[in-house]
Amino acid sequence: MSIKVRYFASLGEHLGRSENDLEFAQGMSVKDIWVLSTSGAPIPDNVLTAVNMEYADLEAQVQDGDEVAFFPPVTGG
Amino acid sequence: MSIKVRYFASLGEHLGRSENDLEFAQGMSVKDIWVLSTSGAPIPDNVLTAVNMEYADLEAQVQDGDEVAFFPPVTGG
Amino acid sequence: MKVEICPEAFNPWQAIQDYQAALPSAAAKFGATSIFIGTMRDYNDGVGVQSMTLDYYPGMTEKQLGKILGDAGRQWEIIDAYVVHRVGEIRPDEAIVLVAVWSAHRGDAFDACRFIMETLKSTAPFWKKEVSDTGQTRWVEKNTDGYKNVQP
Amino acid sequence: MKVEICPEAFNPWQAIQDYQAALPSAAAKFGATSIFIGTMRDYNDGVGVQSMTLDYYPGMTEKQLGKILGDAGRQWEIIDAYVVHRVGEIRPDEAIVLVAVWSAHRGDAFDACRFIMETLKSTAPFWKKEVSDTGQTRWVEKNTDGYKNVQP
Repeated sequence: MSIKVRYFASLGEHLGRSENDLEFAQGMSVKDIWVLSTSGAPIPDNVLTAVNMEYADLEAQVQDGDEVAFFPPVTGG
Repeated sequence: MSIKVRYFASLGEHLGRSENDLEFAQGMSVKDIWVLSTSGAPIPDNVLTAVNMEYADLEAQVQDGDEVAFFPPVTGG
Repeated sequence: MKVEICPEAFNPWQAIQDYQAALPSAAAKFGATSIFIGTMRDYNDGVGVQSMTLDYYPGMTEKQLGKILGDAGRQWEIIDAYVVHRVGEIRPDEAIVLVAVWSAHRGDAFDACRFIMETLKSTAPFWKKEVSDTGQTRWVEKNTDGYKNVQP
Repeated sequence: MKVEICPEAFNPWQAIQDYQAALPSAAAKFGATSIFIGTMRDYNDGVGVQSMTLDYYPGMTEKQLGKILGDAGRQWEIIDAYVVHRVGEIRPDEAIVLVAVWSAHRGDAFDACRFIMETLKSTAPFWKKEVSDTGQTRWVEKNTDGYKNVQP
Protein backbone atom coordinates (compact mmCIF):
# COMPACT_ATOMS: atom_id res chain seq x y z
CA MET A 1 0.00 0.00 0.00
CA SER A 2 1.00 3.60 -0.27
CA ILE A 3 0.00 7.21 0.28
CA LYS A 4 -1.41 9.24 -2.60
CA VAL A 5 -0.21 12.84 -2.58
CA ARG A 6 -2.05 15.55 -4.53
CA TYR A 7 -1.20 19.17 -5.34
CA PHE A 8 -3.64 21.76 -6.61
CA ALA A 9 -3.68 25.04 -8.51
CA SER A 10 -0.54 27.23 -8.38
CA LEU A 11 1.15 24.78 -6.04
CA GLY A 12 0.79 21.93 -8.51
CA GLU A 13 1.99 24.15 -11.34
CA HIS A 14 4.98 25.22 -9.30
CA LEU A 15 5.95 21.62 -8.52
CA GLY A 16 5.25 20.57 -12.10
CA ARG A 17 2.88 17.76 -11.12
CA SER A 18 -0.59 17.24 -9.70
CA GLU A 19 0.09 14.02 -7.78
CA ASN A 20 2.54 11.30 -6.83
CA ASP A 21 2.52 8.15 -4.74
CA LEU A 22 4.69 7.55 -1.70
CA GLU A 23 5.56 4.35 0.19
CA PHE A 24 3.77 4.24 3.50
CA ALA A 25 5.87 4.12 6.66
CA GLN A 26 4.57 4.07 10.26
CA GLY A 27 4.52 7.39 12.09
CA MET A 28 4.54 9.81 9.16
CA SER A 29 2.90 13.21 9.55
CA VAL A 30 1.47 15.41 6.79
CA LYS A 31 4.61 17.48 7.07
CA ASP A 32 6.79 14.39 6.55
CA ILE A 33 4.82 13.59 3.42
CA TRP A 34 5.59 17.05 2.04
CA VAL A 35 9.29 16.75 2.82
CA LEU A 36 9.59 13.29 1.29
CA SER A 37 7.54 14.13 -1.81
CA THR A 38 9.35 17.36 -2.61
CA SER A 39 12.85 16.27 -1.59
CA GLY A 40 12.90 18.80 1.20
CA ALA A 41 11.44 21.86 -0.53
CA PRO A 42 10.35 24.54 1.99
CA ILE A 43 6.66 24.38 2.85
CA PRO A 44 4.86 27.51 1.58
CA ASP A 45 3.71 29.67 4.51
CA ASN A 46 0.07 29.70 3.55
CA VAL A 47 -0.28 26.10 2.34
CA LEU A 48 -3.52 24.29 3.18
CA THR A 49 -3.47 20.56 3.85
CA ALA A 50 -6.08 17.82 3.79
CA VAL A 51 -6.12 14.13 4.60
CA ASN A 52 -8.81 12.05 2.90
CA MET A 53 -10.56 15.21 1.70
CA GLU A 54 -10.81 16.82 5.13
CA TYR A 55 -8.68 19.65 6.41
CA ALA A 56 -5.84 18.43 8.63
CA ASP A 57 -2.83 20.20 10.09
CA LEU A 58 0.81 19.53 9.30
CA GLU A 59 1.30 17.44 12.42
CA ALA A 60 -1.59 15.06 11.66
CA GLN A 61 -0.51 11.40 11.35
CA VAL A 62 -1.28 9.62 8.09
CA GLN A 63 -2.33 6.01 7.61
CA ASP A 64 -1.68 3.48 4.90
CA GLY A 65 -3.92 4.23 1.90
CA ASP A 66 -4.57 7.85 2.85
CA GLU A 67 -4.87 10.62 0.28
CA VAL A 68 -2.92 13.70 1.35
CA ALA A 69 -3.44 17.02 -0.43
CA PHE A 70 -1.56 20.32 -0.48
CA PHE A 71 -3.01 23.48 -1.95
CA PRO A 72 -2.81 27.28 -1.86
CA PRO A 73 -5.40 29.56 -0.22
CA VAL A 74 -8.79 28.96 -1.77
CA THR A 75 -10.36 31.59 -4.02
CA GLY A 76 -13.85 30.36 -4.87
CA GLY A 77 -17.18 32.13 -4.61
CA MET B 1 -56.51 76.82 4.98
CA SER B 2 -56.37 73.98 7.39
CA ILE B 3 -54.47 70.95 8.58
CA LYS B 4 -55.36 67.52 7.26
CA VAL B 5 -55.09 64.81 9.91
CA ARG B 6 -54.84 61.12 8.96
CA TYR B 7 -55.02 57.92 11.02
CA PHE B 8 -53.92 54.51 9.82
CA ALA B 9 -54.52 50.84 10.55
CA SER B 10 -55.68 49.88 14.07
CA LEU B 11 -55.47 53.49 15.21
CA GLY B 12 -57.91 54.61 12.51
CA GLU B 13 -60.23 51.71 13.32
CA HIS B 14 -60.09 52.55 16.99
CA LEU B 15 -60.97 56.20 16.36
CA GLY B 16 -63.62 55.21 13.82
CA ARG B 17 -62.22 57.42 11.06
CA SER B 18 -59.25 57.63 8.73
CA GLU B 19 -58.99 61.42 8.53
CA ASN B 20 -60.36 64.79 9.52
CA ASP B 21 -59.55 68.43 8.88
CA LEU B 22 -58.62 70.93 11.54
CA GLU B 23 -58.48 74.72 11.47
CA PHE B 24 -54.90 75.92 11.42
CA ALA B 25 -53.70 78.07 14.31
CA GLN B 26 -50.22 79.50 14.80
CA GLY B 27 -47.90 77.56 17.12
CA MET B 28 -49.57 74.15 17.07
CA SER B 29 -47.44 71.07 17.59
CA VAL B 30 -48.17 67.55 16.38
CA LYS B 31 -49.25 66.75 19.90
CA ASP B 32 -51.70 69.68 19.90
CA ILE B 33 -53.18 68.32 16.68
CA TRP B 34 -53.81 64.97 18.34
CA VAL B 35 -55.42 66.54 21.39
CA LEU B 36 -57.69 68.81 19.34
CA SER B 37 -58.67 66.09 16.86
CA THR B 38 -59.49 63.46 19.46
CA SER B 39 -61.04 65.78 22.08
CA GLY B 40 -58.24 65.01 24.48
CA ALA B 41 -57.93 61.22 24.09
CA PRO B 42 -54.66 59.88 25.58
CA ILE B 43 -51.90 59.46 23.01
CA PRO B 44 -51.04 55.76 22.56
CA ASP B 45 -47.55 55.03 23.93
CA ASN B 46 -46.18 53.62 20.73
CA VAL B 47 -47.84 55.99 18.24
CA LEU B 48 -45.77 57.08 15.24
CA THR B 49 -46.25 60.53 13.77
CA ALA B 50 -45.49 62.13 10.43
CA VAL B 51 -45.80 65.61 8.97
CA ASN B 52 -46.08 65.85 5.19
CA MET B 53 -45.17 62.19 4.85
CA GLU B 54 -41.96 62.38 6.86
CA TYR B 55 -41.48 61.15 10.39
CA ALA B 56 -41.73 63.98 12.94
CA ASP B 57 -41.89 63.98 16.73
CA LEU B 58 -44.79 65.10 18.87
CA GLU B 59 -43.20 68.46 19.59
CA ALA B 60 -42.74 69.35 15.90
CA GLN B 61 -44.54 72.55 14.86
CA VAL B 62 -47.05 72.33 12.04
CA GLN B 63 -47.75 74.86 9.31
CA ASP B 64 -50.88 75.85 7.45
CA GLY B 65 -51.70 73.22 4.82
CA ASP B 66 -49.66 70.45 6.44
CA GLU B 67 -50.75 66.83 6.45
CA VAL B 68 -50.26 65.26 9.88
CA ALA B 69 -50.49 61.49 10.32
CA PHE B 70 -50.77 59.18 13.33
CA PHE B 71 -50.24 55.44 13.09
CA PRO B 72 -49.32 52.34 15.09
CA PRO B 73 -45.95 50.54 14.85
CA VAL B 74 -45.34 49.42 11.29
CA THR B 75 -45.51 45.73 10.37
CA GLY B 76 -44.46 45.47 6.74
CA GLY B 77 -41.89 43.22 5.11
CA MET C 1 -32.66 52.54 -7.71
CA LYS C 2 -36.35 51.84 -7.74
CA VAL C 3 -39.24 51.31 -5.36
CA GLU C 4 -42.46 49.58 -6.41
CA ILE C 5 -45.72 49.19 -4.52
CA CYS C 6 -47.51 46.22 -5.98
CA PRO C 7 -51.27 45.66 -5.52
CA GLU C 8 -51.26 42.28 -7.32
CA ALA C 9 -49.36 39.05 -6.75
CA PHE C 10 -45.90 39.25 -8.32
CA ASN C 11 -43.18 36.79 -9.23
CA PRO C 12 -40.04 37.99 -7.44
CA TRP C 13 -37.70 36.01 -9.72
CA GLN C 14 -39.17 37.59 -12.81
CA ALA C 15 -39.09 41.03 -11.20
CA ILE C 16 -35.37 40.75 -10.41
CA GLN C 17 -34.48 39.47 -13.87
CA ASP C 18 -36.50 42.20 -15.59
CA TYR C 19 -34.90 44.86 -13.44
CA GLN C 20 -31.42 43.48 -13.93
CA ALA C 21 -31.90 43.25 -17.70
CA ALA C 22 -32.63 46.98 -17.70
CA LEU C 23 -29.23 47.69 -16.10
CA PRO C 24 -27.00 47.05 -19.11
CA SER C 25 -24.25 49.34 -17.85
CA ALA C 26 -24.00 47.22 -14.73
CA ALA C 27 -23.48 43.91 -16.58
CA ALA C 28 -20.14 42.34 -15.65
CA LYS C 29 -19.54 45.22 -13.20
CA PHE C 30 -21.44 43.74 -10.28
CA GLY C 31 -19.81 40.73 -8.72
CA ALA C 32 -22.35 40.38 -5.94
CA THR C 33 -26.13 40.29 -5.76
CA SER C 34 -27.79 39.97 -2.38
CA ILE C 35 -31.49 39.26 -2.35
CA PHE C 36 -34.13 38.91 0.30
CA ILE C 37 -37.65 37.67 -0.34
CA GLY C 38 -40.32 37.75 2.34
CA THR C 39 -43.12 35.26 1.71
CA MET C 40 -46.47 34.90 3.46
CA ARG C 41 -46.58 31.93 5.78
CA ASP C 42 -49.75 30.04 6.67
CA TYR C 43 -49.09 30.47 10.39
CA ASN C 44 -47.94 33.23 12.74
CA ASP C 45 -47.40 33.17 16.49
CA GLY C 46 -48.73 29.62 16.54
CA VAL C 47 -52.01 30.47 14.77
CA GLY C 48 -53.03 29.31 11.27
CA VAL C 49 -53.49 32.24 8.87
CA GLN C 50 -55.66 32.02 5.76
CA SER C 51 -55.10 35.50 4.35
CA MET C 52 -53.71 38.90 5.17
CA THR C 53 -54.37 42.48 4.13
CA LEU C 54 -51.47 44.87 3.85
CA ASP C 55 -52.41 48.49 4.39
CA TYR C 56 -50.03 51.36 3.64
CA TYR C 57 -49.75 55.15 3.47
CA PRO C 58 -49.72 56.02 -0.24
CA GLY C 59 -47.12 58.68 -0.82
CA MET C 60 -45.28 58.35 2.48
CA THR C 61 -44.54 54.66 2.00
CA GLU C 62 -42.83 55.24 -1.36
CA LYS C 63 -41.01 58.28 0.05
CA GLN C 64 -39.74 56.36 3.06
CA LEU C 65 -38.61 53.38 0.95
CA GLY C 66 -36.76 55.74 -1.37
CA LYS C 67 -35.08 57.34 1.64
CA ILE C 68 -33.95 53.93 2.88
CA LEU C 69 -32.40 53.08 -0.50
CA GLY C 70 -30.68 56.47 -0.58
CA ASP C 71 -29.29 55.91 2.93
CA ALA C 72 -28.00 52.47 1.88
CA GLY C 73 -26.33 54.00 -1.17
CA ARG C 74 -24.51 56.51 1.03
CA GLN C 75 -23.35 53.89 3.53
CA TRP C 76 -22.17 51.17 1.16
CA GLU C 77 -20.61 50.94 -2.28
CA ILE C 78 -23.57 49.66 -4.22
CA ILE C 79 -24.33 49.74 -7.93
CA ASP C 80 -28.11 49.49 -7.68
CA ALA C 81 -30.93 48.51 -5.36
CA TYR C 82 -34.54 47.55 -5.98
CA VAL C 83 -37.48 47.05 -3.64
CA VAL C 84 -40.91 45.67 -4.46
CA HIS C 85 -43.54 45.53 -1.70
CA ARG C 86 -46.94 43.99 -1.98
CA VAL C 87 -50.10 45.65 -0.65
CA GLY C 88 -53.76 44.57 -0.50
CA GLU C 89 -55.03 41.07 0.10
CA ILE C 90 -52.32 38.39 0.21
CA ARG C 91 -52.54 34.60 0.35
CA PRO C 92 -50.06 32.15 1.88
CA ASP C 93 -47.04 31.37 -0.30
CA GLU C 94 -47.24 34.73 -2.12
CA ALA C 95 -44.30 37.12 -2.02
CA ILE C 96 -44.69 40.12 0.30
CA VAL C 97 -41.39 41.88 -0.24
CA LEU C 98 -38.35 41.70 -2.48
CA VAL C 99 -35.09 43.51 -1.77
CA ALA C 100 -32.23 43.18 -4.27
CA VAL C 101 -28.84 44.88 -4.11
CA TRP C 102 -26.10 44.79 -6.75
CA SER C 103 -22.54 45.63 -5.83
CA ALA C 104 -18.97 44.98 -6.91
CA HIS C 105 -18.22 43.20 -3.62
CA ARG C 106 -20.17 40.82 -1.42
CA GLY C 107 -19.73 42.62 1.90
CA ASP C 108 -21.38 45.77 0.60
CA ALA C 109 -24.20 43.80 -1.06
CA PHE C 110 -24.96 41.73 2.06
CA ASP C 111 -24.81 44.67 4.47
CA ALA C 112 -26.89 46.99 2.31
CA CYS C 113 -29.56 44.33 1.66
CA ARG C 114 -29.89 43.61 5.34
CA PHE C 115 -29.93 47.29 6.27
CA ILE C 116 -32.70 47.96 3.74
CA MET C 117 -34.77 45.04 4.99
CA GLU C 118 -34.37 45.85 8.70
CA THR C 119 -35.04 49.55 8.18
CA LEU C 120 -38.08 48.76 6.03
CA LYS C 121 -39.41 46.50 8.79
CA SER C 122 -39.05 49.21 11.43
CA THR C 123 -39.89 52.39 9.51
CA ALA C 124 -41.82 51.81 6.25
CA PRO C 125 -45.53 52.53 6.78
CA PHE C 126 -47.17 49.15 6.16
CA TRP C 127 -49.61 47.39 8.46
CA LYS C 128 -50.66 43.75 8.38
CA LYS C 129 -54.10 42.52 9.29
CA GLU C 130 -54.41 38.75 9.46
CA VAL C 131 -57.45 36.53 8.99
CA SER C 132 -56.93 33.33 10.98
CA ASP C 133 -58.06 29.82 10.01
CA THR C 134 -61.11 30.33 12.19
CA GLY C 135 -62.02 33.57 10.41
CA GLN C 136 -60.88 35.91 13.17
CA THR C 137 -59.24 39.17 12.18
CA ARG C 138 -56.36 40.80 14.01
CA TRP C 139 -53.84 43.54 13.38
CA VAL C 140 -50.26 42.35 13.73
CA GLU C 141 -49.03 44.49 16.60
CA LYS C 142 -45.34 44.71 15.93
CA ASN C 143 -42.53 43.29 13.88
CA THR C 144 -40.06 41.09 15.71
CA ASP C 145 -36.31 40.98 15.34
CA GLY C 146 -36.57 38.08 12.91
CA TYR C 147 -35.16 35.15 14.87
CA LYS C 148 -37.15 32.10 15.81
CA ASN C 149 -35.84 31.79 19.35
CA VAL C 150 -36.72 35.30 20.34
CA GLN C 151 -40.22 35.51 18.92
CA PRO C 152 -42.51 36.88 21.62
CA MET D 1 -30.01 20.58 1.54
CA LYS D 2 -28.08 20.20 -1.67
CA VAL D 3 -24.70 21.04 -3.15
CA GLU D 4 -24.09 21.16 -6.91
CA ILE D 5 -20.84 21.54 -8.81
CA CYS D 6 -21.70 22.88 -12.23
CA PRO D 7 -19.30 22.60 -15.20
CA GLU D 8 -21.57 24.58 -17.55
CA ALA D 9 -23.08 28.08 -17.39
CA PHE D 10 -26.24 28.03 -15.28
CA ASN D 11 -29.16 30.38 -14.72
CA PRO D 12 -29.29 31.04 -10.97
CA TRP D 13 -32.92 32.23 -11.06
CA GLN D 14 -34.05 29.04 -12.74
CA ALA D 15 -31.96 26.93 -10.37
CA ILE D 16 -33.57 28.51 -7.29
CA GLN D 17 -37.08 28.17 -8.67
CA ASP D 18 -36.54 24.53 -9.65
CA TYR D 19 -35.12 23.72 -6.25
CA GLN D 20 -37.88 25.56 -4.44
CA ALA D 21 -40.58 23.83 -6.50
CA ALA D 22 -39.20 20.50 -5.28
CA LEU D 23 -39.76 21.55 -1.65
CA PRO D 24 -43.54 21.23 -1.48
CA SER D 25 -43.59 20.62 2.26
CA ALA D 26 -41.86 23.94 2.76
CA ALA D 27 -44.43 25.99 0.82
CA ALA D 28 -46.04 28.64 3.05
CA LYS D 29 -43.76 27.52 5.90
CA PHE D 30 -40.81 29.66 4.96
CA GLY D 31 -41.29 33.37 5.44
CA ALA D 32 -37.76 34.32 4.48
CA THR D 33 -35.46 33.50 1.58
CA SER D 34 -31.97 34.94 1.57
CA ILE D 35 -29.97 34.60 -1.61
CA PHE D 36 -26.49 35.48 -2.70
CA ILE D 37 -25.26 35.31 -6.28
CA GLY D 38 -21.63 35.82 -7.19
CA THR D 39 -21.13 36.90 -10.80
CA MET D 40 -17.95 37.15 -12.81
CA ARG D 41 -16.85 40.74 -13.33
CA ASP D 42 -14.83 41.93 -16.32
CA TYR D 43 -12.22 43.52 -14.02
CA ASN D 44 -10.37 42.59 -10.83
CA ASP D 45 -7.81 44.57 -8.87
CA GLY D 46 -7.91 47.23 -11.56
CA VAL D 47 -7.15 44.83 -14.44
CA GLY D 48 -9.55 43.88 -17.25
CA VAL D 49 -10.39 40.17 -17.23
CA GLN D 50 -11.59 38.31 -20.33
CA SER D 51 -12.10 34.85 -18.84
CA MET D 52 -11.39 32.75 -15.81
CA THR D 53 -10.88 29.08 -15.05
CA LEU D 54 -12.17 27.67 -11.80
CA ASP D 55 -10.28 24.64 -10.58
CA TYR D 56 -11.49 22.48 -7.69
CA TYR D 57 -10.80 19.29 -5.75
CA PRO D 58 -13.46 16.78 -6.87
CA GLY D 59 -14.72 14.95 -3.83
CA MET D 60 -13.33 17.27 -1.18
CA THR D 61 -15.08 20.34 -2.58
CA GLU D 62 -18.52 18.70 -2.38
CA LYS D 63 -17.71 17.28 1.07
CA GLN D 64 -16.60 20.66 2.39
CA LEU D 65 -19.65 22.44 0.96
CA GLY D 66 -21.92 19.83 2.56
CA LYS D 67 -20.16 20.34 5.87
CA ILE D 68 -20.72 24.10 5.65
CA LEU D 69 -24.46 23.60 5.02
CA GLY D 70 -24.65 21.17 7.92
CA ASP D 71 -22.90 23.65 10.22
CA ALA D 72 -25.32 26.39 9.14
CA GLY D 73 -28.26 24.09 9.88
CA ARG D 74 -26.97 23.49 13.39
CA GLN D 75 -26.39 27.17 14.11
CA TRP D 76 -29.61 28.66 12.72
CA GLU D 77 -33.23 27.61 12.37
CA ILE D 78 -33.34 27.01 8.65
CA ILE D 79 -35.74 24.98 6.55
CA ASP D 80 -33.43 24.33 3.61
CA ALA D 81 -30.24 25.52 1.95
CA TYR D 82 -28.88 25.11 -1.57
CA VAL D 83 -25.49 25.89 -3.08
CA VAL D 84 -24.49 25.78 -6.76
CA HIS D 85 -20.88 26.51 -7.69
CA ARG D 86 -19.52 26.82 -11.17
CA VAL D 87 -16.23 25.22 -12.26
CA GLY D 88 -14.28 25.26 -15.54
CA GLU D 89 -13.98 28.17 -17.93
CA ILE D 90 -16.14 31.16 -17.06
CA ARG D 91 -16.91 34.36 -18.97
CA PRO D 92 -17.79 37.80 -17.56
CA ASP D 93 -21.43 38.20 -16.51
CA GLU D 94 -21.84 34.45 -15.85
CA ALA D 95 -22.85 33.25 -12.40
CA ILE D 96 -20.07 31.73 -10.30
CA VAL D 97 -21.93 30.84 -7.13
CA LEU D 98 -25.48 30.72 -5.82
CA VAL D 99 -26.36 30.36 -2.13
CA ALA D 100 -30.03 30.19 -1.13
CA VAL D 101 -31.44 29.72 2.37
CA TRP D 102 -35.08 29.24 3.31
CA SER D 103 -36.21 29.90 6.88
CA ALA D 104 -39.30 30.85 8.86
CA HIS D 105 -37.64 34.09 9.99
CA ARG D 106 -35.43 36.64 8.28
CA GLY D 107 -32.65 36.82 10.87
CA ASP D 108 -31.90 33.13 10.54
CA ALA D 109 -32.04 33.27 6.73
CA PHE D 110 -29.73 36.30 6.48
CA ASP D 111 -27.19 35.01 9.00
CA ALA D 112 -27.05 31.49 7.58
CA CYS D 113 -26.70 32.73 3.97
CA ARG D 114 -23.85 35.00 4.93
CA PHE D 115 -22.16 32.34 7.03
CA ILE D 116 -22.33 29.86 4.14
CA MET D 117 -20.91 32.37 1.69
CA GLU D 118 -18.07 33.56 3.93
CA THR D 119 -17.14 30.02 4.95
CA LEU D 120 -17.23 28.88 1.33
CA LYS D 121 -14.92 31.76 0.39
CA SER D 122 -12.38 30.82 3.06
CA THR D 123 -12.57 27.01 3.10
CA ALA D 124 -14.12 25.46 -0.02
CA PRO D 125 -11.36 24.16 -2.34
CA PHE D 126 -11.77 26.28 -5.46
CA TRP D 127 -9.03 28.22 -7.23
CA LYS D 128 -9.42 30.97 -9.79
CA LYS D 129 -7.04 31.55 -12.65
CA GLU D 130 -7.71 34.72 -14.61
CA VAL D 131 -6.89 35.59 -18.21
CA SER D 132 -6.47 39.37 -18.48
CA ASP D 133 -7.49 41.55 -21.42
CA THR D 134 -3.89 41.38 -22.63
CA GLY D 135 -3.92 37.57 -22.54
CA GLN D 136 -1.83 37.21 -19.41
CA THR D 137 -2.70 34.42 -17.01
CA ARG D 138 -2.53 34.67 -13.24
CA TRP D 139 -3.77 32.71 -10.25
CA VAL D 140 -5.89 34.80 -7.89
CA GLU D 141 -3.84 34.69 -4.72
CA LYS D 142 -6.42 35.11 -2.03
CA ASN D 143 -10.00 36.05 -1.39
CA THR D 144 -10.62 39.40 0.26
CA ASP D 145 -13.09 40.29 2.95
CA GLY D 146 -15.57 41.51 0.36
CA TYR D 147 -15.63 45.27 0.88
CA LYS D 148 -14.52 47.76 -1.72
CA ASN D 149 -12.60 50.02 0.61
CA VAL D 150 -10.43 47.29 2.00
CA GLN D 151 -9.47 45.56 -1.22
CA PRO D 152 -5.71 45.09 -1.26
